[in-house]
Amino acid sequence: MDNLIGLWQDSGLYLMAPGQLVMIVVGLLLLYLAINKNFEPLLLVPIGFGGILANIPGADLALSATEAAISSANPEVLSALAQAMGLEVWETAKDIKYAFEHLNAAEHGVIANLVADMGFNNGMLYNFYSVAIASGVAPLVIFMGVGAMTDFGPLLANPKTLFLGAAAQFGIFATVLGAVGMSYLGWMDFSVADAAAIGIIGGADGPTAIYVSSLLAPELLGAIAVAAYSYMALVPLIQPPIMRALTTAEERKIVMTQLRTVSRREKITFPVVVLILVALFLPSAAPLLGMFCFGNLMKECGVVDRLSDTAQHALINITTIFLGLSVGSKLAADKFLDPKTMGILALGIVAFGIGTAMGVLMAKLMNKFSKQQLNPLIGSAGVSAVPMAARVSNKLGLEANPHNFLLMHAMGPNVAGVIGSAVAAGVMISMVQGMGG
Amino acid sequence: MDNLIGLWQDSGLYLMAPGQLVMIVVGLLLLYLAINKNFEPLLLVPIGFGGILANIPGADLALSATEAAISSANPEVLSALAQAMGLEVWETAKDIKYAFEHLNAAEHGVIANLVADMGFNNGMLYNFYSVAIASGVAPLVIFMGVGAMTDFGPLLANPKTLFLGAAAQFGIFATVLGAVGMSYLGWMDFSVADAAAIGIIGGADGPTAIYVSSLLAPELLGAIAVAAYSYMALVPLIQPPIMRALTTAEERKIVMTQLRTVSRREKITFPVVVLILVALFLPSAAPLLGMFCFGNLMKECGVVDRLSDTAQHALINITTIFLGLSVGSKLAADKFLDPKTMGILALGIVAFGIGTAMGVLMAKLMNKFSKQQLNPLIGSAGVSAVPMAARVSNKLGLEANPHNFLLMHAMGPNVAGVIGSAVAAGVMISMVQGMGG
Amino acid sequence: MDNLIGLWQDSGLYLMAPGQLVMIVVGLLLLYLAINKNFEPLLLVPIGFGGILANIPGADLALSATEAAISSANPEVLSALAQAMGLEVWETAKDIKYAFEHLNAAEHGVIANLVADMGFNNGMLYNFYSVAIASGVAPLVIFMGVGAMTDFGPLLANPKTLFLGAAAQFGIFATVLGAVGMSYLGWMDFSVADAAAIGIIGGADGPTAIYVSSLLAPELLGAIAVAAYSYMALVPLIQPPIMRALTTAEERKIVMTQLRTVSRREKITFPVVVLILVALFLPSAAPLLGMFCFGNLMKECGVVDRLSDTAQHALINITTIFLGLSVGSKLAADKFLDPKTMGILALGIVAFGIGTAMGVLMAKLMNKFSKQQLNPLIGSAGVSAVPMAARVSNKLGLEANPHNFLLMHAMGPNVAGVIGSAVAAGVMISMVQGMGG
Amino acid sequence: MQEEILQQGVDLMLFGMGTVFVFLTVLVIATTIMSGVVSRLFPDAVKPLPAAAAPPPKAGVDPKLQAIIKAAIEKHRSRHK
Amino acid sequence: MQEEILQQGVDLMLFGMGTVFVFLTVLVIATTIMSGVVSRLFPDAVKPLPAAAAPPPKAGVDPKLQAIIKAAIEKHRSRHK
Amino acid sequence: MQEEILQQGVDLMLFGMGTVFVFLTVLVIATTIMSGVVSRLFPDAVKPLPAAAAPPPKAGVDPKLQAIIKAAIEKHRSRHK
Ligand code: NA
Ligand code: NA
Ligand code: NA
Repeated sequence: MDNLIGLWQDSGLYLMAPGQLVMIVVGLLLLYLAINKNFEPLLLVPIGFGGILANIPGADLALSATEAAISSANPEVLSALAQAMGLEVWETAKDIKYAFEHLNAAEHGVIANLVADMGFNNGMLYNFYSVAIASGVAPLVIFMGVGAMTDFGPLLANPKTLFLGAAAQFGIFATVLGAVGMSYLGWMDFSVADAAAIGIIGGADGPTAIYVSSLLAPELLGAIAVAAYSYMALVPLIQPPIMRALTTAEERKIVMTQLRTVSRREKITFPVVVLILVALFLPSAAPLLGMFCFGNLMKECGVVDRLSDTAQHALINITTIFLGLSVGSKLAADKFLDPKTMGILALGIVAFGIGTAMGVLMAKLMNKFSKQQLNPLIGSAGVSAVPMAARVSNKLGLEANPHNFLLMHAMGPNVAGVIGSAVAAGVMISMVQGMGG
Repeated sequence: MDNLIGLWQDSGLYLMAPGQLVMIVVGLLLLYLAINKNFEPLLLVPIGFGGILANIPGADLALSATEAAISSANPEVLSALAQAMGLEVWETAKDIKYAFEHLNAAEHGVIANLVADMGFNNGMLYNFYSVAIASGVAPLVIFMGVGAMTDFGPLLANPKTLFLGAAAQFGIFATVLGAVGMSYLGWMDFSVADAAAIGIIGGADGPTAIYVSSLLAPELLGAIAVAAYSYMALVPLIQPPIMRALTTAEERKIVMTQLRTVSRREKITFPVVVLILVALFLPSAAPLLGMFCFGNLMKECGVVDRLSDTAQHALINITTIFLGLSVGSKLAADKFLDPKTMGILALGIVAFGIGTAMGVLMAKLMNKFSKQQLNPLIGSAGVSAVPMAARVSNKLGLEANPHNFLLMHAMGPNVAGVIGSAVAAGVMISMVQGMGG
Repeated sequence: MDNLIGLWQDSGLYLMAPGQLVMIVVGLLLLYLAINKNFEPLLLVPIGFGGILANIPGADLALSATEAAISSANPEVLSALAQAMGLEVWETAKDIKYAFEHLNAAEHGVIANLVADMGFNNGMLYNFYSVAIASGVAPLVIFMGVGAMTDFGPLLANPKTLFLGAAAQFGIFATVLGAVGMSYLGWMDFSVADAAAIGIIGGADGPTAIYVSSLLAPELLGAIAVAAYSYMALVPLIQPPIMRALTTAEERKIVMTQLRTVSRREKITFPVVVLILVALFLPSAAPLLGMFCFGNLMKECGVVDRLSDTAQHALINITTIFLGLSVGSKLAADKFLDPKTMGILALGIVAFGIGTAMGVLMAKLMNKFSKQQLNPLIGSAGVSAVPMAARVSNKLGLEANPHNFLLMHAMGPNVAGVIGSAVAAGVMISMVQGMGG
Repeated sequence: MQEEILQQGVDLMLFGMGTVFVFLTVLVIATTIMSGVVSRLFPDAVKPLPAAAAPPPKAGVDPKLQAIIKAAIEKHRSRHK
Repeated sequence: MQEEILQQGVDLMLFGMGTVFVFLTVLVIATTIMSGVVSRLFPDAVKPLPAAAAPPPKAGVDPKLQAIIKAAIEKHRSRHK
Repeated sequence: MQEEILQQGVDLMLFGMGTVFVFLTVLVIATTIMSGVVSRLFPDAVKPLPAAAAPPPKAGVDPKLQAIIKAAIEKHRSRHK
């Protein structure tokens, strides 16, 4: 009988907190959007599934051994922990958790040994997160794979489109300002590190967003990643109205001259040039842009095709699976069901909007100073969201003029946006760490 | 001259213990069975090879740095260890090993630092085991890949066959009882955790068995894995006599109605349904069934084919290589050459037999209550051993009636058996850990 | 304004040390040689790129958290470190670095906790190096893959060619003697461990060289790996003059009898035989030869093709990417720009030359004692450098006699050289560790 | 002690086997409901997977040609995967 | 504190956006120079990548045959990658 | 010290080179015995690997067709591996 009661008290139905139920529904919603609406399924299927797993009550898959010990709410375990921390007065498990989070690294080690002796283990998703994201490796490896899949030909044929990619990054920084503004007004409690991590959503680049969040605001990572990938999937809905509002029908009809052929040598040299400039001017962007350029060099140099192929297939796929599940581990109810998440979702869409607008406006500005006219519709592709944003430019171009194929022209600012976001990420990480944030 | 003596004293021939020689022969036997008799070669080739490597005298490939320090039998090293452990009286390296195993995690850390300073390193296979199995990741990743290779269509067409998969799990629990019975009678010295880990052999599912053993009885893992895979390979010999004994010729001739077509939407929904039920009722099975359902969802949803493909090929293959070598590291002579191994081998085959019998009997029982008749030969497929057991059902069906194709019908209970074993594994892990085992 | 100054002081141009600039140029040179001259591109592209990344000033990608803290040159950080080490008198960061390197493992742990609390992280390449090379796993996995790509058929058809592979290893040991000689004469400051690691360049086998260096002389690893791969690429230039000088035109014209067909069973049995001999006579070579034979057995046994395929493609490619970047991390200026590197480069080419010569001479010697004549040109293939050296033998053979195809004959000593180097590596690791080196 | 382990074994068996049966029974019910709901609410909304319904080779194609292509791909597959 | 965070946000924006523009401007210049140097010094030294310049199928090949091969490979690819 | 390192180097060379020769000599003997045993006890018991003995393309197949298929697969292979 005791055993039956034990089984019931171990069951999910008995243990389920309302927040966990909500998060399981959120996970199912993400799966629905990914599978039925084709919302960035490569990431949102693992993220959604991982989010459900992270919220299975009693399974503690997303918790470290210490967190599992604290959440066990076993009075003996709690007193042992409190004693080891030198905590004389405490009431609930929450007090102990709070105290634990303020220990230094050496003390964390002591507690980790203690809970290991008591038989607690890290949860599966916690381990995935530690190895894949906390170490920084998974976003970097994905960025390498993206580099190996990127063709810089259109950008090299028309390097000026880099300015469009630069302008669109204003979405990032405007959002940073929005987030600190919310804190200033007392609406939210974002630190400047949080604000920087939220801003990067506007980069429209998944691995960059995850990399920055993991360094500056790990507890917001789940919401930031979900926002970034969801809005990327929504680019075909978010961008067109803004693009139409800021351009005249005449502008949308501008036909661009065909791109010149780019030689293989130029393509090989480009990632090396970027790398050297990073080394000279922007060391803080070295991990992201370094791996990106490495992937691209492997692709273009033509002598390591087997490595390039693996970077584009087996390696990026394996990493994506674990990255997605790991992000899902940050969808635990206590972290995601927070007013901050609403703030992040609101700021994220504003970031996309501003980035889109600035890209279009920059194209119009450049037309004032140059004879070679740009169709301003390609400016919106500067936000990245490769290749979705370029496709949106192409679609609107065809609507305005059925013979106007903008796809290749828009690929230039599109990949420029990837570089731009990585630069922005490097600057922000460096500055925020300098601010003691 | 000293050098020559040193080389001779370092050589395998000088250092070889009889147990190691026996285990090398066991490893060669496993390779022979795998290569010439096609006994589950994907696992038994790496396991057999790893077993040989683990028993190379003086190479210490399966030992941790501390175990290597102890087995070096260097008096200075041993005294330093004894002193660090506060051991005042000791005679042999064995005493020190015994004392070491009873230290807590913090003390283990101290000793690890000490032996690192003395220049000892973890052996290659020990590292593989730590990363692949002790962390739990390898069996789970393989289970994900198996999920991505499983077609639940036949099960969905005839969900009642889940009962056959349930019944066959009785093999697991009867074996648990057998193992504790052996302890009760004083024949063996199995703890209840050992008994649970041994029972899972009856699940006829490799990664599940390895996962459970790694948690409940790591020192028995080698014997349990070898038993599980060997008996799976022997299914075509073990099952037919039992199946024939428990069925009449008439029963074996029963022709089953053709399975209905299952829609894609049903196949997509099924893993999500299983996941939700796990979340509600059986959190302890969440790691195994979660990863299994995740793999299956990736396969069926149709929008992440590149991830599903990697899960079925590169990722599962890489994991299998390291899992196999890691299991081999547990074939060290001092762990495998133990009366317990004989007990495990004996109990394992009983487990397979009982599981087979219960599956068949359950099918006969269900026929008593239902108009839609089942051919009892498909009951034996409930033990899992996918797809071998289903093929055995098909073969015996054809013997009885040359027009009776049972293969697809048997795939239902076959995959049901996988779910059933994972459920059993979850329950046992949860209960045994609750018993303080 | 402060911010602008801060950005400038953070930029690469401001921080760049002359040594870093030189190393970036060296990295670019390696990329040039790899891409334009086809110098072992699979390794030298990642190594060259990693070398550039490692020398980006201020990015600290190749430094551990502690090294990053020390190189930050922040006075507060330095005093905290000095205090934690109990260092009462110190002047520069260099003193602290020196003191740190002489701490024991437990003290390293204390310092690691301290710098973690101060917010320092390990660099990306440092992490890659720790996981891939310091653990030993990457060279071993590559060796497994090489095993899975090796055909021992030609060797089995003519086992005597193993002697050629043995003789060519004299290049290794002559170089060891050269290196200790340099130390004896006071030209260089190589320890005996350094000498052994340098000698292994003469093995002409990349993963073996990296494996030995990582164990015996990690700080020389960068130079040793670069020398090994560069000279392997230069085999078509280094070997022919030596081969011509040591052979007469008549000898070069010797036509060898066609190789017999080797049965599948022999090919399956061979790696097992090697494994058993290693177990009996040479445990110290067990990791390298064990993994090599495991790869070869997977290839030949025919029942685990999916594992063999993964070992030859996805797994070896993934490992190569990280191995290359990790080796690059050892091209940091302070380690590479050292007179020792010149010594290593000089000794390395001597090693190749002596190995080549000894292989050729051994073939001539064997011809004196045997009726079955060997073309001495195949002796040079004994240095390994698979399959380049065998192709060189073939080319010179065709020059001497247009109907003399030596390629398959030279593959025997070529793969024998791989085994020979692995044996030499095992002996040296074991002996040097015994010397307390 | 000896008695206890026996008791624990019996407990494991009873509760373990019970859980397996209860869970799989619930799964039978849930699956049946799910299949009913799906086939009523979304009948043929989604076509079967392309892979599952690969179109049969067009009639009229030279069978020898087909055999060659198949063999070539088989060979390719056996080498590359 | 409240003021400080606002100030920090403004700083981030100004220096961040500035760095992005400066860096990408430098990149435009460097790329333009690089393209000029490469096309002047090494004109067509290296042929375009084989993959990029896959020879068009020889004329005269039966189009039906081509279609079949393409379909076979498509199918193969969809299964194996 | 200086003397010692020279001595150690000589030791490494002598014992190292010796071990390499002894081990490879043992391997020559063992391999020869193994080949003898295998070819006497199990002559042709196992056929050569299918991959090694891939059947030559059937005679009578249009060579142009073969070339096309080969090219298609080459191209496929170069992209996918
Ligand atoms: Na972007
Ligand atoms: Na089962
Ligand atoms: Na060699």
